[in-house]
Amino acid sequence: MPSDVLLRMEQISKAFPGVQALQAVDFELCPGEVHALVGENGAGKSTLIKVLAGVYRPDAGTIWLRGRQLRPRAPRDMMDAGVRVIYQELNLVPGLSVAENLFLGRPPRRRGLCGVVDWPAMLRQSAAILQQFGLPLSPQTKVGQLGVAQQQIIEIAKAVSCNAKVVVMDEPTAALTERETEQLFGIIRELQTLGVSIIYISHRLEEIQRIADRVTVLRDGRHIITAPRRALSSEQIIRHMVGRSVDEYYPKETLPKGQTLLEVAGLSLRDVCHNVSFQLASGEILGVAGLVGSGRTEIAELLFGRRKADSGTIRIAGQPVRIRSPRHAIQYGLGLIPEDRKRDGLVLTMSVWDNATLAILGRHATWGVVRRRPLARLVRQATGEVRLKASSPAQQVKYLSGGNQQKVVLAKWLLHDCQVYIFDEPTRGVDVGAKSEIYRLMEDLARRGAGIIMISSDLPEILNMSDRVLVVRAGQIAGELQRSAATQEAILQLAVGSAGGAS
Amino acid sequence: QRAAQDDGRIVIGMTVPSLTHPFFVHLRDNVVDEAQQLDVEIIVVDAEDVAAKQMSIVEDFIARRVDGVVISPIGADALVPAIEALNKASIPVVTVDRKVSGGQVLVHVGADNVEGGRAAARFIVDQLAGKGRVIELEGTPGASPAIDRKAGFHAVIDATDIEVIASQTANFQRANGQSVMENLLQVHRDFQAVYAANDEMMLGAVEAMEANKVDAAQVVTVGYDAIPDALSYIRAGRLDASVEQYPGRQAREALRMLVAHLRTGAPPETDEVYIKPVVISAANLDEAEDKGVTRAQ
Amino acid sequence: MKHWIGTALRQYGIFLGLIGVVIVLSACEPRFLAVENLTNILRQTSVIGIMAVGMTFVILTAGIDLSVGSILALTGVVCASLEHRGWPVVAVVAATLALGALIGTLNGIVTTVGRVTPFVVTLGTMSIARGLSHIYTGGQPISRFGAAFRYLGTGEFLGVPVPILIFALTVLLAAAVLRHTVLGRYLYAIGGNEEAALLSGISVTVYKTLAYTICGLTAALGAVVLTSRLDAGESIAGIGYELDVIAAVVIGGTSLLGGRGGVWGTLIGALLIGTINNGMNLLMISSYYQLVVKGVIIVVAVLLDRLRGD
Amino acid sequence: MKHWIGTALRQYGIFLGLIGVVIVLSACEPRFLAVENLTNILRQTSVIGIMAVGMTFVILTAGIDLSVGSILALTGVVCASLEHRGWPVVAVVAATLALGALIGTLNGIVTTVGRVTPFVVTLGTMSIARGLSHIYTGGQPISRFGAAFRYLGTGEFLGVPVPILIFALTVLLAAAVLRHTVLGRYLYAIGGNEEAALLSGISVTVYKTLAYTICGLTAALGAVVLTSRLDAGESIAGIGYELDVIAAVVIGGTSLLGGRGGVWGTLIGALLIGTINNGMNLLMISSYYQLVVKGVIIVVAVLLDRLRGD
Ligand SMILES: Nc1ncnc2c1ncn2[C@@H]1O[C@H](COP(=O)(O)OP(=O)(O)OP(=O)(O)O)[C@@H](O)[C@H]1O
Ligand SMILES: Nc1ncnc2c1ncn2[C@@H]1O[C@H](COP(=O)(O)OP(=O)(O)OP(=O)(O)O)[C@@H](O)[C@H]1O
Ligand SMILES: [Mg+2]
Ligand SMILES: [Mg+2]
Repeated sequence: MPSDVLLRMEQISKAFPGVQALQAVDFELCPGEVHALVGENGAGKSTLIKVLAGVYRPDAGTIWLRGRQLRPRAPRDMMDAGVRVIYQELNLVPGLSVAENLFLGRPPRRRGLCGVVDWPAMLRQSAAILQQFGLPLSPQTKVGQLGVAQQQIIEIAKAVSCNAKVVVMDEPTAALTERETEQLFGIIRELQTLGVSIIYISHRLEEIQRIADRVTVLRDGRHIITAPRRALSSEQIIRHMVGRSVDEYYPKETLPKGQTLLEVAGLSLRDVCHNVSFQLASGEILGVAGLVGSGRTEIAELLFGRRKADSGTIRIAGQPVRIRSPRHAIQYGLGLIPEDRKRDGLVLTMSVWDNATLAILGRHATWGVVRRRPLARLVRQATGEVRLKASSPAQQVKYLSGGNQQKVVLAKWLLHDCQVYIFDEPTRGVDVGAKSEIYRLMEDLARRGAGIIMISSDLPEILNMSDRVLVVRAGQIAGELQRSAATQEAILQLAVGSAGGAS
Repeated sequence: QRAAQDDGRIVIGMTVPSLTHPFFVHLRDNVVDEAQQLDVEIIVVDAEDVAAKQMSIVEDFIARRVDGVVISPIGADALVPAIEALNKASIPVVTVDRKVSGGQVLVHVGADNVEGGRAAARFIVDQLAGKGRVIELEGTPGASPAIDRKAGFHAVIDATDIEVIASQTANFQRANGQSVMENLLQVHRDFQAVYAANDEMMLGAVEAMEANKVDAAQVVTVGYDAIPDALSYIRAGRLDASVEQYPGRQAREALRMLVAHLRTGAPPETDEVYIKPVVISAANLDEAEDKGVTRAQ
Repeated sequence: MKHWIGTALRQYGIFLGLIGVVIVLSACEPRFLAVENLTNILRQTSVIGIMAVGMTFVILTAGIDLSVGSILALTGVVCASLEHRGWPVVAVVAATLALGALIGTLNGIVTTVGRVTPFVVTLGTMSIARGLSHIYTGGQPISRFGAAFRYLGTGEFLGVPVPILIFALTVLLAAAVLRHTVLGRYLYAIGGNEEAALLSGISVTVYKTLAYTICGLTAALGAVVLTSRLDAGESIAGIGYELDVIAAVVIGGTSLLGGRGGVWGTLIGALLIGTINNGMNLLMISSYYQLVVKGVIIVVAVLLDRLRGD
Repeated sequence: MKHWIGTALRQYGIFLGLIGVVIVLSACEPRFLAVENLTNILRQTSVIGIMAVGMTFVILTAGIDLSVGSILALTGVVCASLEHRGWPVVAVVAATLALGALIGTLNGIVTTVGRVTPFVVTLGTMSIARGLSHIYTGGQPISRFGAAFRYLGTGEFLGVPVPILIFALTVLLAAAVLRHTVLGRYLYAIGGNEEAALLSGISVTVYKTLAYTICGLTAALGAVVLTSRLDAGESIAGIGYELDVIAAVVIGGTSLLGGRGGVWGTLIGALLIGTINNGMNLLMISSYYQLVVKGVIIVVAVLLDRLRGD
């Protein structure tokens, strides 16, 4: 173990009403090190870094940076000390431009005129940063118009572009595809050479294997082990995380194809997608792959009536339909698990129970009065199936860990008996144990005769779970691959458009 | 000669403090009726109890080039600039009910709120033979009629053996009059008179007393403004008296003098017409202006 | 049930604040705690309280309704004139409530379908409804009603004044609706995250509109009680009530940003305001100082509530 | 610069609504478009407009300030009495502005540090400041000022009335602050996503408080102009202004939920209200109908704005 420690957190404890999120956790970070922090959903990872960032004040424990004890009272204090955090939940201001978000809290100022923003400099520097991160955006774009992945990249750029000593990344890749992930790793390596230390949280263990120097595992708010990455295999890490071994990652079996549930032909919307056509059969899982910003989410939103297409037809069970609103879509048996849980999926101020039942309340009511008892049983079942970790169904969703919030969104739609499920990044931020559980649930749905459209940026997930893969590029279907033909290379080629694929 | 301008019809602008007080509603109704008889056009604009708004209204009148202005100013001081602006535009102005403390006014027709307060107090002193306990309901804090009526009332009552046991505001509103009285009744049962700075509050207070089994016949009750509702309470024996300031007569008189001036160009004989406030009780009910009749459509 | 109310009170309301005010007042003035006085406070609070219940629905959706005072006036004068025409009390009340609900619905439709911010829509309605009630009455009150109608504002049922009963029923019904019906849950969802509600298939337009309907309805119910209680329907009734009503809701812990709060808090908020007004009368604080004292108490009561936790 | 203002106007304001109202009015009444009348409207709008500029800062942070009317009264009477004591005009103005800023800062501190919702805090201040101004003056206006002081409300500079000039400068300065300074940008960030602003190291407490400081400051500036214009400082000045001021901001397109809008919209909102009031007086619409017409115009003007896009 290196002797020169940059950051040391000692015996950190933090309790929230009803949960001991952290219990006497020790953590340390050396200069230039990538230190991975892993654990199940709700293990306390985000809480630990929020303590470090000065968002939460710990109940007990001390933080030392370069041998000096710190008592951060606000995020500003730790920023001044050189610690930058990319939080798990996106923290951008939707109404402001990309440039302003990149420089949020530290805009360049006019020399001599303190307090006056230097707009030209800000736009110039932003353009440079965007270029460096390969984002083809104008710095003046409003962040609210961007997809989750692009927002995530902006979050990363925001934290990385300001000469921090320590960068904390809480699941930075959950919404990213291979290409952006590679880019991020490149940046991490660059930072390392500059002596910047990185705390890296992820549920994708292959990433940990690739970039981490050391790994710390948390379970139920306790420190389990810290070891050099080479000393731990993925299986060992999982065992430390869950306390048992997790079997059968991808339970995919090929089911006989049923009748066609959904037929989309020539769907177009100006600047968003062109001539999108595909079919979905009962019992089928249709993977949708593509680069960030390729328009996959927009296609889902068109199907679900959140946006209106300029042209094109949608048939459900052979009947042409016009979907005018999400409500309408739901009546036709569609369900959408949106990619941005905080913006589109959850009512943060409401309880787990309320969120999970939101889409089916109407069906479980007599004269408008909710029949609680049968619903309660359903909720218990669904939250059990996704392995939700919450103190009670009455707990406010706001206080759940990121992965558990995702599970609530999943539970909501599992409760709703749909013909067609559109999953947009279903396992974003979900831990390995629960992931395989979710795959099993998708299998079950397919077996029951539902059709599933699974939009995902996680290639292994696409490869292992799909019967067929659609690859989207710049709002068009770049190609369709059968399960047997779907390989990482084939998908990537179609996605970036370097070689002509099947179409 | 002014009237000869444009289409030849005389146009009068009038602004009153607030058409949410029945007093001014009555005043408005009368002035509208009188304008019809005089064959002049009139617009009455509510200043919503805001001096600045009243000033803006006057400025709009000037921009509209009305021939004359009737104003019942919200504040004696704050409307002086408005009067001065009218003077500058050579538009004759008369004041009704309340005065201004500067500028050139053609004539003031009014009754004195301080004097009205005194009259109410004298009525109580008479009825109680100079001894007893009285509850006072005040108007909206800071409003000039609230201050004047209170001042007049206390000027008389404080010189006697009558004790004002409670003075609370009910904001000139009936619902407030009712709840404030209900509250006061929780701690005060021994009182012989109630004075309210307007009828709205008084009627609310009467409702409160009746609901709380206070024998209204044993209590001298005096309101202010003599609105029709109050007169009917007096007729029914549920209210003893109310101070009448003859807003209808004031307004008609003011308008007549203004129009006469506009038609003849001659200045009025006097620059102040003073109408004495009268306490209306069951004994002199017919001295009240019959306020139901002239209601405008 | 009892436990549930208790929890709700503690959760939303500025319960401590109210308790604090009550303690101080009863120390200063022993008669404050007399049953008649407490009844008094409840009776006086009933009109604002009933209206605040409806306002809670609107504010929960992150909306606002400035027109309640004017709706009270318009429905009040219509109510009074219907009574004068000799309609049976039930019909008078039904027609009044229907009118209130109608105006509320219009507010809701312009807000949702016309996508105009509710502040502006209801500001417009506030002005229009006030103008209409003045025009309808010519500015003169309509007064003197029959005993049957007056029972609603002044009568007693099993020893409890009828306005208090109506207020209590409104609160209980609203609490049940908010907690146990689809409508209630949807309103919280819409206020908490309208986008998520929409994507869950909730017809945001319909349910938001319903919130304004309910708010108009309770304003009309307040009008019935007030008109009967005062024995007069006036076009000047309810001026400035919007602020009192919204204050009751917000002091009671319902967030103007929507999604959080409830009707129990509103009950406490309304009672707090009523208690302060009553207490200052009992203590005979003079009118200028009343304003200062009232302001200080409101802020301190809410600050006191902060001590409680978080 | 010119282009930029134009864009801003079209973006935020209900520009079309204002244009529509102006066209209708000038068709009905030729005198409406006379220079004196337009000057008139601007002059009348200046006090509410100046206050609305400060309110824009607060509403951008998703806050609200109900106390502006009372701050106007309190600072107005203090201003008047300082003038009477013979202080030089500059000192009178400086002291008045400082008092307004102080009260605003107190609002801000209780809101941010005390974590009490701004609606309640400023409701309290509204009552307290009103009471204090009554107590300070005993309810009597303080009037008759020297020529130097009266210049601020009634004078002209290069042919432009001074209140209009002050209003214009306030708008320009505020627009520059909101767009070009750290303060302005942080306020948008806080209103758009307070959590994100906090996590980005912005001192939310300080900047939010500053918004209230500015709002108090502009209320005091409004008081200076009003007091000078009316030649009197009154403790009842500005009653009900909070609604007019907030209405100007919201009609101008600034969202009560924070983060969106700006001071150009507020300018148009204030002008729209001023124009409607003026127009109805010119057209000799009688008082009760004015209320109806005003309400209809406000809603229609904002609806008209919807036609424009989205
Ligand atoms: N503000 C809060 N209030 C109450 N409980 C909280 C709060 N924040 C977190 N918790 C709880 O603390 C525990 C740890 O949460 P944390 O967010 O640290 O988990 P995590 O390891 O980051 O999980 P994930 O992988 O899902 O992001 C969870 O049980 C969570 O519900
Ligand atoms: N409201 C909008 N206005 C303008 N452009 C938009 C808007 N929403 C999305 N876009 C653009 O549409 C494209 C596709 O968006 P998006 O990033 O959501 O696609 P995606 O394939 O789902 O990718 P991911 O989900 O990985 O981000 C992007 O270029 C994005 O900038
Ligand atoms: Mg986490
Ligand atoms: Mg997407």
